[in-house]
Amino acid sequence: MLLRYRGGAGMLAWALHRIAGVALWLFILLHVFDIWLAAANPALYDEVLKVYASLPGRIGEALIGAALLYHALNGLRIIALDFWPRLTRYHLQLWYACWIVFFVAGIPGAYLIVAPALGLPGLKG
Amino acid sequence: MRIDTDAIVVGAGGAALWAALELAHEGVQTAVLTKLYPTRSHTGAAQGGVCAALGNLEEDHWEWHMFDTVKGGDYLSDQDAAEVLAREAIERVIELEHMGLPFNRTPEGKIDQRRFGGHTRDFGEAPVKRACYAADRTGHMILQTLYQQCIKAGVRFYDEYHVVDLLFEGGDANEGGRAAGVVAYRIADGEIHTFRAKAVLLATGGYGRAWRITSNAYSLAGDGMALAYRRGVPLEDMEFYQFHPTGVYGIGILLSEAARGEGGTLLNRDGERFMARYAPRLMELAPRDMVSRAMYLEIRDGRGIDGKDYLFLDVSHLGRKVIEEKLPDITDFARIYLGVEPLREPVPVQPTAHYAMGGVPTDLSARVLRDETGALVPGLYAAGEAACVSVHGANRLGTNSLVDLLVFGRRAGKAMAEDVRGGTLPEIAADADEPVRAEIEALRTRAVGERPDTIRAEMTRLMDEKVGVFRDATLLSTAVERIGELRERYARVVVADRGTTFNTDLLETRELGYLLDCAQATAASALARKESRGAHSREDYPERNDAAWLAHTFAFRRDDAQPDLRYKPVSITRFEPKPRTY
Amino acid sequence: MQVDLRILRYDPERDAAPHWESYSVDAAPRDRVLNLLQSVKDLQDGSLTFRRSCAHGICGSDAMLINGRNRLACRIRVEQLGRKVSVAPLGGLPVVKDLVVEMEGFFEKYRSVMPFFVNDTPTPARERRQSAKDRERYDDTTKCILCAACTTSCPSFWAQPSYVGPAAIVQAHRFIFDSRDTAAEDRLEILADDDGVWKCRTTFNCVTACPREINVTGAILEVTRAIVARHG
Amino acid sequence: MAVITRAGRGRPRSGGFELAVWYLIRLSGVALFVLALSHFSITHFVSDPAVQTSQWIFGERWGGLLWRTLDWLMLQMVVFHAFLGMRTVFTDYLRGGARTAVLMTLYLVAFLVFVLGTVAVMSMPVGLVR
Ligand SMILES: Cc1cc2nc3c(=O)[nH]c(=O)nc-3n(C[C@H](O)[C@H](O)[C@H](O)COP(=O)(O)OP(=O)(O)OC[C@H]3O[C@@H](n4cnc5c(N)ncnc54)[C@H](O)[C@@H]3O)c2cc1C
Ligand code: HEM
Ligand code: SF4
Ligand code: F3S
Ligand code: FES
Repeated sequence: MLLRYRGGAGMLAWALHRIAGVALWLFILLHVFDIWLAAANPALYDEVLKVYASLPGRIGEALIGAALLYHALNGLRIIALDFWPRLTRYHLQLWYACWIVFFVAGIPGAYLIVAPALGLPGLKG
Repeated sequence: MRIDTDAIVVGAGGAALWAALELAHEGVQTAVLTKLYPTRSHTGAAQGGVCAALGNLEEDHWEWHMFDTVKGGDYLSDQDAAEVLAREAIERVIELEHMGLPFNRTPEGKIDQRRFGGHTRDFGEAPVKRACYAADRTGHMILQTLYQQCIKAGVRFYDEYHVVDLLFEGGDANEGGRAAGVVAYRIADGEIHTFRAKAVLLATGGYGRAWRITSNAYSLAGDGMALAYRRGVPLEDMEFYQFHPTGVYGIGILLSEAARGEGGTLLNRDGERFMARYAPRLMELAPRDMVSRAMYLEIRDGRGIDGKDYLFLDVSHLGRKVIEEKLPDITDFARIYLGVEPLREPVPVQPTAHYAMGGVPTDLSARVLRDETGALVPGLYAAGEAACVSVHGANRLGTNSLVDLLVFGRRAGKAMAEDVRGGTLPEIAADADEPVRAEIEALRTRAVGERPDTIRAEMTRLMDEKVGVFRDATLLSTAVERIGELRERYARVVVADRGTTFNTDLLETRELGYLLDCAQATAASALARKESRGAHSREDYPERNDAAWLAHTFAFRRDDAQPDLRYKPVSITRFEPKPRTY
Repeated sequence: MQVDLRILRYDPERDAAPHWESYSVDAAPRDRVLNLLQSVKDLQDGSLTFRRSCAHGICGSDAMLINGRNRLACRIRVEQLGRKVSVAPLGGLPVVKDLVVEMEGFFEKYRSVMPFFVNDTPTPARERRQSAKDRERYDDTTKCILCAACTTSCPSFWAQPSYVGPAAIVQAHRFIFDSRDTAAEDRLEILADDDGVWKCRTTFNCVTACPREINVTGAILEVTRAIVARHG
Repeated sequence: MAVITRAGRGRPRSGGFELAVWYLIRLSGVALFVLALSHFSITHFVSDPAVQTSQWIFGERWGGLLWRTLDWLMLQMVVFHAFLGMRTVFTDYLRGGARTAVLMTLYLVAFLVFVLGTVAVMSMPVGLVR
């Protein structure tokens, strides 16, 4: 159905929100487990950490960050619409605003996350 | 399947719904049958307003409204009916407001009113604000409000049941029979149902689809009129068919008179407000027949835009606020269907087939008349555009159709409720549905023949050209003859869809049959009437002739011949016929 | 110009499943999709089935999925779509035949929200007064023609057919915010149901689909807010 | 017996549960906006994953009660928010028995995550050193 229907930006916003939400949920399952591991089996945890710190791991984290950022911004947009229905007239503008913030904050953020694995200068050198 | 009930309402437009509501309030078990979902009925297309002498903005009296109706109808209106209409309009509009209808409001919070063609103060002195309205969606609001109230009252609806025959006890209507029920074809699966009842109301709307350029919905095929006509009920005043001045050029979609009511003007190729030459006092707000004729003459004299067959409706000077607040839908039509921006440019318009003044003859309680003497068909009722009371006479005023639905729809419901009390259900044979079943089967299974579309195309072109705004003996006799031929060809028509599931091909072909019946009655009645009155303008008889023709036409169907025409005197109570000037 | 028209056809008496058929139709740029369908029906295949009545966007009969969006066939011009036009029945409702879908479920939901005016106080002799401002409050939602374009464009409805859907909420909105009506509480309670407003995910497909340009999502959220406010 | 409304149908079943869910998702969403984004920023921009050994976590990150409390709060919010969110997603796409089964599992997992996370936050003494 989703493929047959040419929804507008609103539908895309929702679909991405949902995909990001599910991705975040999966990540959180993982994340809670690994933190528990840190306490239960610190040695094993430190092994796992190497995966996180590797290049693919960092790219994955950047993606999770992107999902979180998009979901959080769009989530605020939805909440704003919920409490001020008049804003529905400007829902597209609000969505574009989300993207502006997303890229302004996201691009440097992604760089900072990935940089260390490529030996590029980052926050911690 | 066979269903017994007390009352049947055929149709679910404004007239039908008000009747159904009245019946529900009276506790009468009622079945409402409609071939469309109720909210799809064409009442929803009415834009401009519904007139009632509320006097919310300026002095007004029902007598003035009555006078305008009679004069607008070129003195063919039955004046007792016009009086009922004008008096009860006030109560009905207030009642609609009590049902929640969202009328536009005056600054004091009263129902707002505006001007409309032919509605005047002091018996014709100057335009008066009488049309109550809800933006330009008045019909939509009326239809929705009545349907909503029917849901509230628990009315039984049979949606998408196409009524294909009327049943009588003791012979057809002309043989003195009593209405006994209807046969309906369930569109979803082609099943035939027989409904039996003590009273049957026909409120199936008009037959504007007999013309090519028309404001009417595809579904307006004169079903009720034709079905009654086939069962021996006469059709009254069919020659009086209204052409609305402002149809969207080339398509016929209506641009409401409200546009002119708010101050819109009509212009010819020279940019001249030509109505000044035809109706100096009311100008664009003269009754529709006069405006349509004026437009036709302008076009014929080569003053159409670019010499073509259309003129301009200009609202651009009214300003964005008026246009967007009071005329939103019609502006939208101009944009969508013509790509014209009415805020800046004039809109191309041409007269469009619009409204049947004639129809199934009834008395003031919506009871159907058997003939010109006033004898009744027991148990049969008609209301709305399908009926002819006759309030509109030779030409209906704008907004008066909606008033007609409200006033006479309610009266029909009241009278039916009275009628069914105590009475017994009529007897109908177990195979009463056989004739129409056979007709439908024959149509469904016929192997070779002509497709309906060519016949439909020829009929609509014929009606446009020969039974239009101006008529004469040559045009009309050709029309009568050609319609006869088309009817013969129709007897051999084939459909492409032979299934039972949602077979629109079959039903639309049946509708073509109804249209041909109505078209024939129209052309034959028009050919016989040798005068010009209201919407019926004969170039060979340009004058109104009260001495010979102040009478209603009754057309009786005959199987393979032209209808039999008889005449009934007009009821005149208050206003003696006078020349009609505006 | 020649238009390449694809129609998703289905006749339960003949076909096992819906399938696309192509037609080449001669059209003028200002023709509407309804004209294309009518032309196929008249000249190519009389069995093509679709609902239509008014032909100018006020009866709500001919909402369908046109080039991937719900629209009224009588309101969308060929020139707005280009030479390739595809037409399918509304999504999320059972298909009866070709472009005709079963509407009963849709109307049942409509009826479930008390879509009628209620005021049992004694009626005055004249009209009840209402200020122009109060009248304006619910103007937008009085325009609805029950075409179902919104409900059948809603991903939430596709996923959960029990969702009462935008059209029904629009109809409830029309009364909830009418200053003359007295049954707003009942409607809010109905719409606070599991299948009520909560299922709206603000996807705005309903707004883009609505041929009457009603701010459907706005109306839904106004109702939601009223429900939330009602519970303190 | 269901009370029939004037619409001719039973009064709605909902005991305000969906309303509560609606509210919780939004409130926890706002809370998460602050908590989750700051959490993410700290782990990636103030610090770096490469140095976040278990040592570091229990020594520095959770060295003080404040951070433990905040992260535990976030855990609660996430449990509410993400699991209610996933409940919506699953109810959208699953029917009948499968839906019930998956939802039950979901709630169970939510509980486990809560316990696991809480254990992790609580059980390690401040400044644990091996
Ligand atoms: C574009 C337009 C604008 C108008 N504007 C105005 C205006 O501003 N003011 C005014 O007063 N008038 C106006 N009119 C005229 C007025 O709207 C109509 O005359 C009036 O609405 C007719 O109502 P009705 O109840 O008779 O029938 P309709 O509303 O036409 O309803 C007919 C009903 O009959 C049913 N039906 C038909 N055949 C069958 C069958 N065989 N079996 C079962 N059911 C059947 C249909 O399903 C439908 O429910 C306008 C008309 C048009 C076309
Ligand atoms: C940190 C991790 C987060 C996770 C795992 C998460 C997960 C989810 C999930 C699975 C959904 C359901 C999606 C759907 O119904 O389609 C959801 C919905 C939602 N989320 Fe989040 N979310 C997180 C953070 C946030 C944040 C920071 C905000 C806002 C500021 C937010 C706001 C929302 C809102 C408003 C909804 C409801 C959407 C709707 O009903 O249409 N979420 N979330
Ligand atoms: S809200 Fe709009 S799209 Fe939905 S049914 Fe009403 S008119 Fe159609
Ligand atoms: S498309 Fe559906 S999700 Fe809400 S905004 Fe419209 S009802
Ligand atoms: S045919 Fe009436 S809305 Fe399109």
